[in-house]
Amino acid sequence: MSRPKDAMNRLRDPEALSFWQRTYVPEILRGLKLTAAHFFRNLLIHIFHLAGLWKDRRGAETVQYPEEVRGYSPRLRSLHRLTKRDDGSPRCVACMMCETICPARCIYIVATEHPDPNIEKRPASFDIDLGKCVFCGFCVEVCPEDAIRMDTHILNFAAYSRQEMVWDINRLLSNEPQRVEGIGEIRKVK
Amino acid sequence: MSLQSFSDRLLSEISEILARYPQPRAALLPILHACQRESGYISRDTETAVAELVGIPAIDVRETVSFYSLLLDKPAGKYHLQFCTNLSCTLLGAEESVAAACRKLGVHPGETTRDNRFTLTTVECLGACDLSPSLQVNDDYYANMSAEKVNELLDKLK
Amino acid sequence: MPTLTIDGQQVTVSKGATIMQAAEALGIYIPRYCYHPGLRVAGSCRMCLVEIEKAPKLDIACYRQAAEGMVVHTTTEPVKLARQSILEFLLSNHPLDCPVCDQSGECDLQNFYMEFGLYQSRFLENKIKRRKAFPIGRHVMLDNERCILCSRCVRFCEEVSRSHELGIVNRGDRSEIALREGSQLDNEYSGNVIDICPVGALTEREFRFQCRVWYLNRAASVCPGCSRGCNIELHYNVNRPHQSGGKRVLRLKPRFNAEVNKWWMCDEGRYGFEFIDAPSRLQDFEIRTAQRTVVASREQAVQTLSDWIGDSIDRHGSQSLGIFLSPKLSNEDLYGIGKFARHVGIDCLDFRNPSERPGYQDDFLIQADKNPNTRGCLELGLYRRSEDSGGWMAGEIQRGKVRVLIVFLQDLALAPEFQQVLGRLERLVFVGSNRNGTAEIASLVVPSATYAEKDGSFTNFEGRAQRFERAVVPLGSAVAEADLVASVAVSFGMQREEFERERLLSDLRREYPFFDQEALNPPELEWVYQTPIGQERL
Amino acid sequence: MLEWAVAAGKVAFSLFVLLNFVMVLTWAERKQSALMQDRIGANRASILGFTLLGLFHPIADAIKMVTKEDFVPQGASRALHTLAPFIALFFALISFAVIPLGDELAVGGCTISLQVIDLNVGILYVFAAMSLGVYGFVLAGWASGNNFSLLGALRASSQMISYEITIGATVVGLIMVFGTASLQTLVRRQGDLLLGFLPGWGVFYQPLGFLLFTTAAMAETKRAPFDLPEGESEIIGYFTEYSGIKFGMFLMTDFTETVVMAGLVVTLFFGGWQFPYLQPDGFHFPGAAVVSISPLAVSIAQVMTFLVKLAVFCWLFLLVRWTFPRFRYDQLMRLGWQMMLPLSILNVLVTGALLLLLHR
Repeated sequence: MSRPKDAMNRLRDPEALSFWQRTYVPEILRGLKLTAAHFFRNLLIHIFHLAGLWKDRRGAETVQYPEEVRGYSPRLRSLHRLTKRDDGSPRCVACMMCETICPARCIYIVATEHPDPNIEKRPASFDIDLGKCVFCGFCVEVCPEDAIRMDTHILNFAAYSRQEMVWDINRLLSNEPQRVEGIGEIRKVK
Repeated sequence: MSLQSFSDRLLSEISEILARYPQPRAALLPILHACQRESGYISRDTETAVAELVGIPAIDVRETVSFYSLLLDKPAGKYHLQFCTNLSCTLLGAEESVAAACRKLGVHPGETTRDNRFTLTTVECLGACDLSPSLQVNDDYYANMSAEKVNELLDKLK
Repeated sequence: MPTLTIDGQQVTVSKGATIMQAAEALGIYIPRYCYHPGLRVAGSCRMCLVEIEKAPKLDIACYRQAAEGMVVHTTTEPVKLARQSILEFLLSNHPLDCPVCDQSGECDLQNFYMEFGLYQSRFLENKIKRRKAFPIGRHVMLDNERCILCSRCVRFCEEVSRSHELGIVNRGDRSEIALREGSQLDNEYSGNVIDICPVGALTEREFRFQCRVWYLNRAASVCPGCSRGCNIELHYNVNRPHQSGGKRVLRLKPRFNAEVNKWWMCDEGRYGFEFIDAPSRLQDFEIRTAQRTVVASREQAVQTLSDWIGDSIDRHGSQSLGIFLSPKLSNEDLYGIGKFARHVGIDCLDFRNPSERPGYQDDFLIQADKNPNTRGCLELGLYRRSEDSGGWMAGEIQRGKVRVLIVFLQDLALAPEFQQVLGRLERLVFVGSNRNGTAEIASLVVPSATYAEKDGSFTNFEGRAQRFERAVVPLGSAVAEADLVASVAVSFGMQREEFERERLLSDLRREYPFFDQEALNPPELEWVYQTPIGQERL
Repeated sequence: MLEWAVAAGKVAFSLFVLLNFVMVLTWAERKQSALMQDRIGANRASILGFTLLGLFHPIADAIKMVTKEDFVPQGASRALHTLAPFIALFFALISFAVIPLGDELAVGGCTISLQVIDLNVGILYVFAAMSLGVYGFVLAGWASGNNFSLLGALRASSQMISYEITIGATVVGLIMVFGTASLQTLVRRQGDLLLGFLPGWGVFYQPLGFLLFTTAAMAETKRAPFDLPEGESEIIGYFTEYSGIKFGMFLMTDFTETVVMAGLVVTLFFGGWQFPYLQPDGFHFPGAAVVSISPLAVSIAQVMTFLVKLAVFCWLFLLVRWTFPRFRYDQLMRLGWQMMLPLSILNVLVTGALLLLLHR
């Protein structure tokens, strides 16, 4: 507990710096030593990798997306999907809760009559403009019917036009949930 | 049974009843009883005709008829079994008696047997909690009903 | 005149007043379902139970009369517990389909439950299923599962519309709202049962799924459907246009006015707003020649109109101009037009369309005169007193005296007198909100704003001037009539300021006593049926 | 005629070396920073599926920059806005002309100096070119029509002028030691041994001068930790309003200056093309061991030596750039004026005193 406090005091009080620290030179050399050590270590590992050796040591900590992906957490908020009833129709009853809560105003629902008076209401159209979505997940939390979820783990839905970024009800219904396995594990993708 | 088809006897009885009350509306229940005595139940047409005679909206007569279980809005069999399913009776097992009667007669509550002998209904309180579980068959009360007693009773009535 | 204390505040009320009325006088709101100030007291919902000192148990505020020295508490623990229990009871068979219910957002069951409810439900039994969502009339949809049997609608049909369509049949938990045998709820005032229904049992067929109520904005207005001038609220949706297919004004609700319409309005007026967003709305200035029709800018159109008026005055004098007004115009518009007419010397003015026939009327609200401002036109004197109807102007055109005619809103092409002679005019100018036969043949068409798109006032048949406020912006290039006249009048040496709203109002007040200050105070919105909905914050 | 051809060849060779260094440096910067930060770095650009460790990225960058929109902001001076990057890049490029890549090369009876031009005031030429380069940056900031860019340009000019003084003062000590301002002569004189075994490189005569010069040289290149003039996203620099290839030219200027500065450090303090103990006729190790080598091989070895030294210093500059955070402006000025300038003057005085003592 005491060390960070000392460090803070040293930073605040220039008197606490020693002469060599004040010249900066040894400190600069120490900094260079640290980065240079990383440089040479990683260089060496990469060279070994090229030769097919030391494959279990990583020369770079970064995940090489999209060749490598990490197992996503179940809490991850990814592309939306609309859940279905047993007969395949959307569970959504067009109550507009998600549209109301949405801080980005990216959900557009038009309601219409459902033939079954016990369901009564269904969405005639349900559009999410992913170009506006901020992935806050409020729509999922607010849904009284569990009709919308963000568990597809689909993250690459970029498109070449704004219109293509708008996902309509059919596209949203066609999304499937992703099984969660190996959270944080790095996997090679073929 | 519309107004035209009311018998003269019924009409005269109705006018007699109407004369008894300063407020015509007050005559509604006696008149409905008279109509039910005449034909065994009160049809929708009768309701409309009575409303006309008493001078009140037809929906008021409908409300009245549907409210009282003593007033029937469709024909009943020879024996009208009315099981009380209100609190005291249910606590003492009225539901088993109803189930037994349904099994024996092969009907659901609210239905009439095919031979038109029995009509089975469940009703709210019969005002006979001291006799619960209670059963009313036409104008007679039967006390402390159980599945066996219902079976016995039904055998007797057959 | 008993004096009583409610929640520590003293109030004196007239004899016979109930605790509910006394509390309302103090601004204390007591929750209620069956009580409605416009209907007989039923006392059936028990929601308004209050604690009265020295009384053995809680009593209902809507029925218990105020007495001298009474001490009433509306927020004590027993009262809260009672409300909680009543709500629990009412919800025992109420379906939790708020997500699909059109009432949610303005539902008293929701609102009071949020305030007083028992949040941990103890109800384990199966709810009773009933018939859901079926039409019981031209405008009304019934959902028996949602009904809490407050009987407001039944009493409305008994006491206000006196049509007796509705009743409560059966007993106990089997009770439900039913229609009279072989009838439909289709009286002239059926829409009011939707307003007074505290829950979502009675909903509007026209409004069904058009928009969630929390997206609606409200504006105080006056119904233009007849000369009664019922006070109304315009409910419009501009925040989520996609939900209602681009329609902006979605429903009208009556606004309480003790002297005009109380809490009610007729169906004819309630559903008479379609023209505001109808496809027939005029949105562009059009200049039509024999060959073709061109869309013009506002400046071009105003210039053209000014040129035509100036030209006609130069060549034939101001007698060659005629103006056919409409009793659907507001007082301010009429006055502005009149001011301009006086300035340039036009006296060929009238507003009485000879083809118009009196419509249906009854002894409650509906008036035979289907124009909101006939009385205003009369008071302002914008007609020829020596004639019985506006038909005289056809004669003037026939004789070649009137060469340029400016028609506001009216469809003169429907009147046989005019049909023959409109072709003789040099110029026919039509100013109106919706396309009609006259607009089809006019050489200049000016789109004008409807009552929902401008501020103004109508004078009802009793001579009561009532103000309405703007809800939405004019569609397309539409302009208020007074603005149009102001733009034209500038070319004739008048000041634009003379047509500004405040100036028109003060002039009207000075010149016409009927236009009194009191009635024209800014109208206030008051939610008389339900507890107030949250204002749109999004 | 032949002279002209030789001169053109020398210019071409020199530019070839310089520009290739610049290009590879853009790649090296990414790869080196990646390795230092446990990343992989540029590795996407591919030709026919070959990525070649990301070596195609400079080409991809060039294509991208050339094809991007060349935007001139409203209110900017269009002509000067276009001229500025050319001035900056031009002066950065020409300062390389006096840096010797090797000693003389004798081919077919003809002696060719492996240097574009051997000026007897070579070092001053470099300073002159660099000082003129400042105009490019100031013009860029001013012509952008953006006040923030102008402020960036002012920061750039004051920083560069401040540190040029240190550079100049440091080099004075070196000139005193070697007695020449010609860079080729300077390098030749560094071929003498010090104390009989140590290569006579400037760094051994002027260790403090080396430290000061390197630091100031880094400041001259305007790269981290001295990148205050640029700092595009945070403090807004002089080329904020530039895009496309004109922006690319400023980047190139930076890298060119890095190479030039690295070349200067090598030339002044690390013996330039001198390989330890390598004389024009072969190796002369201490203790009189001699290994003869053909003159052509010696020339090639000299050029390679210079290039390797140059690469090492470029690497060092990148290492520094990716290790230290940026100075605050007051720190920068204090460092320049209150620490480095006095130290460099002290260096001159001490050098002068020592020389006086030794020569007496």
